[in-house]
Amino acid sequence: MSRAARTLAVAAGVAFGTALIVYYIVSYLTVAPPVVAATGSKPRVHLTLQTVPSFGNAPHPDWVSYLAQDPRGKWVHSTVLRVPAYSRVDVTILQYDTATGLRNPFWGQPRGTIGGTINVDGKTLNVLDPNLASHTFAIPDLGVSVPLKGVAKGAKNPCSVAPCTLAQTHTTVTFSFVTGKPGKFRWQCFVPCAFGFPLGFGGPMQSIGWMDGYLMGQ
Amino acid sequence: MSATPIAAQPPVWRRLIGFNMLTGLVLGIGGWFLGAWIGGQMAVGHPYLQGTDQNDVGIYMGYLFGVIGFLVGLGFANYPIGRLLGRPPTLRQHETGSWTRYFRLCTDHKVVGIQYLFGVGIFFFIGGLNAMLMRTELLRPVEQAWPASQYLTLVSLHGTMMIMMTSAFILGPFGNYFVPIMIGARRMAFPRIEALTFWLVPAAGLILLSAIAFGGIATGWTGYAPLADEGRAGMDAYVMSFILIAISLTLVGLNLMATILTMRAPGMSWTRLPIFVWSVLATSILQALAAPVLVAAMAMVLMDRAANTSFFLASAGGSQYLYENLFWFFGHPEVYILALPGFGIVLELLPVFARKPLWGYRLAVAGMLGVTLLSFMVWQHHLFVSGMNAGLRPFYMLTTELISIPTGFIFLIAIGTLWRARIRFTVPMLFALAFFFNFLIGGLSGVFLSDVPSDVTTHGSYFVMAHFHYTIVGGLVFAFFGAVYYWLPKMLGFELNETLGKIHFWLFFVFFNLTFFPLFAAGFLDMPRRVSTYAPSLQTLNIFVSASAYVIGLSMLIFIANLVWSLVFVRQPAAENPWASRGLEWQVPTPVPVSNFDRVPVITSGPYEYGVPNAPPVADFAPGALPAAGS
Amino acid sequence: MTTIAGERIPRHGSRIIAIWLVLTAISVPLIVLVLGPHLPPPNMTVESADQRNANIVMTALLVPIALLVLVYFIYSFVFFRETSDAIVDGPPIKGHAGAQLLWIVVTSAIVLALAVWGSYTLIAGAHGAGGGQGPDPAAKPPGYQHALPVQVIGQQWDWTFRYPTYGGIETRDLAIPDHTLVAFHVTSIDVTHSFWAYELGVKADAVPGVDNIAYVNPRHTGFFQIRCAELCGLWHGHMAKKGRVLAAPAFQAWIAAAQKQNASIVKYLPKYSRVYYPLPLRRAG
Amino acid sequence: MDTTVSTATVDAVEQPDLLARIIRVGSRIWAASQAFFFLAFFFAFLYLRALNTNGIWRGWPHHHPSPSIAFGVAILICVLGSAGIARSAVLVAPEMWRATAWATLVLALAAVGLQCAQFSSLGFGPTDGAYGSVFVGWSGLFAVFLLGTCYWLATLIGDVTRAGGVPVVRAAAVEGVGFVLLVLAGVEIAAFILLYVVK
Repeated sequence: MSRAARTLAVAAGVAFGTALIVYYIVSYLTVAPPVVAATGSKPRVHLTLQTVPSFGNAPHPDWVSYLAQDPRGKWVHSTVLRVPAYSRVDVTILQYDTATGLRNPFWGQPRGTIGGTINVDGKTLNVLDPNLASHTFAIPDLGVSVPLKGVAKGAKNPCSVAPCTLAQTHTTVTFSFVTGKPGKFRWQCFVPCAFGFPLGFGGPMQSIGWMDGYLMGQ
Repeated sequence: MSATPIAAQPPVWRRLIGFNMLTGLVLGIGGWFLGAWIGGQMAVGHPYLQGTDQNDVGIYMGYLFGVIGFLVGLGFANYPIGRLLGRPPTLRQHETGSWTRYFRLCTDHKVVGIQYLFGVGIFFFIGGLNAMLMRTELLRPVEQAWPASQYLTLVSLHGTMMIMMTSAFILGPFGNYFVPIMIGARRMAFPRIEALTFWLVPAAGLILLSAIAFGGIATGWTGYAPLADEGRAGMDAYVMSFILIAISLTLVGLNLMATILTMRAPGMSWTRLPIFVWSVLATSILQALAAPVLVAAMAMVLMDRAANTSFFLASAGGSQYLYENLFWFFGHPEVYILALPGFGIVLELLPVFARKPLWGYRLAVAGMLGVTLLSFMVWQHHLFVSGMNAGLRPFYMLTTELISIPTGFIFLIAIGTLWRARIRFTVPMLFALAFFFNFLIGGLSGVFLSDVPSDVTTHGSYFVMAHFHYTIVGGLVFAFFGAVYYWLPKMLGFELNETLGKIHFWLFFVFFNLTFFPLFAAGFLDMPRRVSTYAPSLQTLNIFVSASAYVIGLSMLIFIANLVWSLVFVRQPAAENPWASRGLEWQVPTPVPVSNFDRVPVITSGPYEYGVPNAPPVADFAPGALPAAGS
Repeated sequence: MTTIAGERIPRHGSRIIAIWLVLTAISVPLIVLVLGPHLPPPNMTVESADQRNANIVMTALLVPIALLVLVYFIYSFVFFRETSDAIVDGPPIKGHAGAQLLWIVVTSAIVLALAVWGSYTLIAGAHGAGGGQGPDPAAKPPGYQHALPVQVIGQQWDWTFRYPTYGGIETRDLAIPDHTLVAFHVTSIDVTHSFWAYELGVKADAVPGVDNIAYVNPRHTGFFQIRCAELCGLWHGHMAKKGRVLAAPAFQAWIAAAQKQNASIVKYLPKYSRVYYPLPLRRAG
Repeated sequence: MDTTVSTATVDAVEQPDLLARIIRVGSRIWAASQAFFFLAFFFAFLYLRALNTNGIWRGWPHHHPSPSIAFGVAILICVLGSAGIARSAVLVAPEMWRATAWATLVLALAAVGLQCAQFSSLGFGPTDGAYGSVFVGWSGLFAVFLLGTCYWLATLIGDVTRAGGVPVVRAAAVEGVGFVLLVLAGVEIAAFILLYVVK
């Protein structure tokens, strides 16, 4: 092999290795949970979500997570939600986790919902004891913040593998809010519910598809 | 060097077996699994670790064993074990032989220099690509291309990788390659440590890249602590790779400092030392003293994450300020670890292409040493609005502004050297001159940041980001390319295409300024750093910046094309001294012999005596007779 | 070519100085009069006006320095370039003690003046200039004892605000009264954030376990932009909202509405404190 | 595998003085780097103690971690003894180097062993406030550095036993390792005062 050919071979090897790394980075970047559309159509749609204490499946079986129900009734592991703009969104959240308590009790007050209230297992509330909160559903840019009541500790038939069924112990939280102009809004949970992370706020709490997501108003 | 005739070549697959990079990678991966398993056993009984996919102990053990495996596979264990078994000390290993020495432990400082050149070059390329991907996201004011978490990982990877790689950017390739030749030494003081410093860099780079597989890094390159504590397992990769890089930096400093202090050839007095060597010496001091503090800071993060300590968790008795102090106690000298070699390079190039002696040599040295000293006293200017020691802010304002005095010397030296010079605008000279333009803007924008009332607005904004890109990219990276075009003919033995070089320069220079100057405005107009969403009114500006950034990327591709074209296809052998430089490194043959000089030369004259009547040659290469008069 | 500075050599120095003087004479008034009013931050408060003044002064000072260097470099590129292909050495000038001394004296004077002026404006002139000064501010504006305290709580990922003098109510929105000295007590309950109110000229890191105080004196009503200036995790870029400076009566009305809104939650809020350490203190689990 | 080039030994033999100087200078720089490393822990101790965030510098209420001072004194004595012997080796005849090196190594290893023993019966852990964190971090990493120096000592023992290499170089190594251990002993004194006495 001549020196030039050898240099070329090494250069090609380097290029191949670099291309592999580039592919590795780009393939990581483009991973995003699927978009789940709300049921119904403008001006009034319905979203159904559930929170599970532990996902139970790969890749993170012990992570807490949100799931969304697509219009065909199938539970999807996603937090990217699509709703129409300038519409009323009725949300039902099936909450399977036990109470962790809020870091900032302020979020115990529902805000940004129609009437400023939420309905927990049939009861209308305008505040939830922060210590009973298990998660929150908050879209700060729309002013929406809703605490989700946790199930009692030691309840029978707890859920540990997503998706959870209606037969398992849960609380049902319903509320409505109004979307404004089109846009991509983040939403998140304010409860430090990530097990094993300092301050309870790592891992699932900082991962889109788990306890954070986008609400796409279109 | 060795005249041993090579026996019949064994088949290729047999030649792959042995202590080389391939073995290192295999043992490294094996070590990873072994360490992760051991870590899994260690986590038993700790519910927050055991059985979770976030067993930090396992990950750290995996990295530790992986690195050990990698180094053992490269052959770094042979010598220490041999020493324990009583083998005599040797200084050199694998210095001859085929091109495969570039892929194994080699104690020849010239091989290490070239390893560094291509090693950091690859990571520079990846880091730059991350920047392109970031700019793609910033085309829109809300997350569009990549989700926020991936964008943050991108930011952190770009920042961390660039800081790590640029720390080794000049001392690695050019410091290792040229410092011994420039001071008339036949080798480095610690050749095996030198090889180690290089091989830690790819290990650190690969570990850093593995962060992606563990959920990414969400902290940026500074890794501020409570956030680093709660980060996903990708943070472990950040911590581990920074520890390795900091160890590498410390050892580079140790090695180069010892070399310069002890191995100067006879006659190489302190006033004849090339200015680049002075800058390397100053940088080595910073590296040997500042980088250990980073190791300590990272060790604390490591313990916070794996051993559940609370160095940085305020609620458990620690303080986030501790991290900021330790990090910036390293971090600000680090800024000058990046800047000083750049000063050295441009001041080394100016006399050659201005054909004049370096004007005010002693002032240049004083400037570099002044920067070295002051850089340990300014770190809290990164923390002007942190609420820490607010009463000390005038002091740090003063020291920060004082540092512009020695930095200003560098400009004065350039002004003096260019005075009535005979400037030749070769490609290296263009890069060196562009350095001054960029560093001028970078330095003056730093004055805004040093003034507290002004810093309140600009702190943490794109203004800061533009400022340090002007100093690091505009300064260091331009100096790096100047050095590449200047020294590559000596290092690789081939000429680079000048036309492509000029195209590379002009595209890079123009679009570098078009990219980063508008970002000062973005910072002034309230755009914080590290955001994937910004005010819609700034979209036009950001699109413009992104478009310019892509052209910078293109200019880098032109450089790579130039490299491949010149090295593979044209292969025009370079002259031994194409720039007619008086530098000692240009007086040795190309390719440089393994031992650089047949005998240690006797230095008879300074390296910048251009135009000096009857200036003696720079060195006597066959000493035996007495050195020439006037030494 | 070994000549000492000959007589036939043009007076480069005078030419460079002349060009520089002309450019400076043009640029400095332009900076002060034309660019200056557009330099950030918008002067909604006394502090942000101080910052803008600092920016104007520094720009007007630094641009001439930049011009001097640039004029010299461009001049040298034109007049000191080698036109032939031959490599010819220039005059072997190795230094000039007077020029070096002059440079050192001038740069030191500029730098020291800047530092003194900066310290003066920071401490005495601008009273901290809107920056976070920690729990025990070194530079207090007159009448700081009567400043309206507003606590800013950074959390992942939103800002909330508490008004201890109004029953410790907590709000998502920030409003402050006009022409009143306001003391922002910035703190965090998880990781480090940085409270940046752009038009107010306020920036103070929100550090867990630290009460970081920044004073501000609003001069006219309007909206201001709040952002987070320290990377704090996933939604760092989304910690942005609008705040308002209200006239005193409007502010009282706003507070009353906020108190009403807070009625149901206020009993659950922790007692107002300079810092908070909510659970979990370390790892959750 | 080991294709050592003949010029290497030529360098070592031709320039033993140079080699000795390199070792001497290198040991100084390495000692300085180590000192700066532990400076971070020194600073962390004083800083966190002064801040006393959330009032739990000394651990959680009703549980004040208190390391066994007997272990502390024993470790201190071992480190000081090993540094003292290593340093005084330059004063004794080269024939004694083997004994001094062995004594140094044994004492240094004893210090590491005592540190491990202390960790296994500490009574508190890294989770006990900032003091617990600093204690575990500082003592643990000190043991790691000490262990690293032990490797150098072991090679030195090999050299002096076999009388390999060049005498000047060996003398420089004896001197250099003594200096490094002396700096580590300084660190240990600071650690003892802060971690055991001041707390």
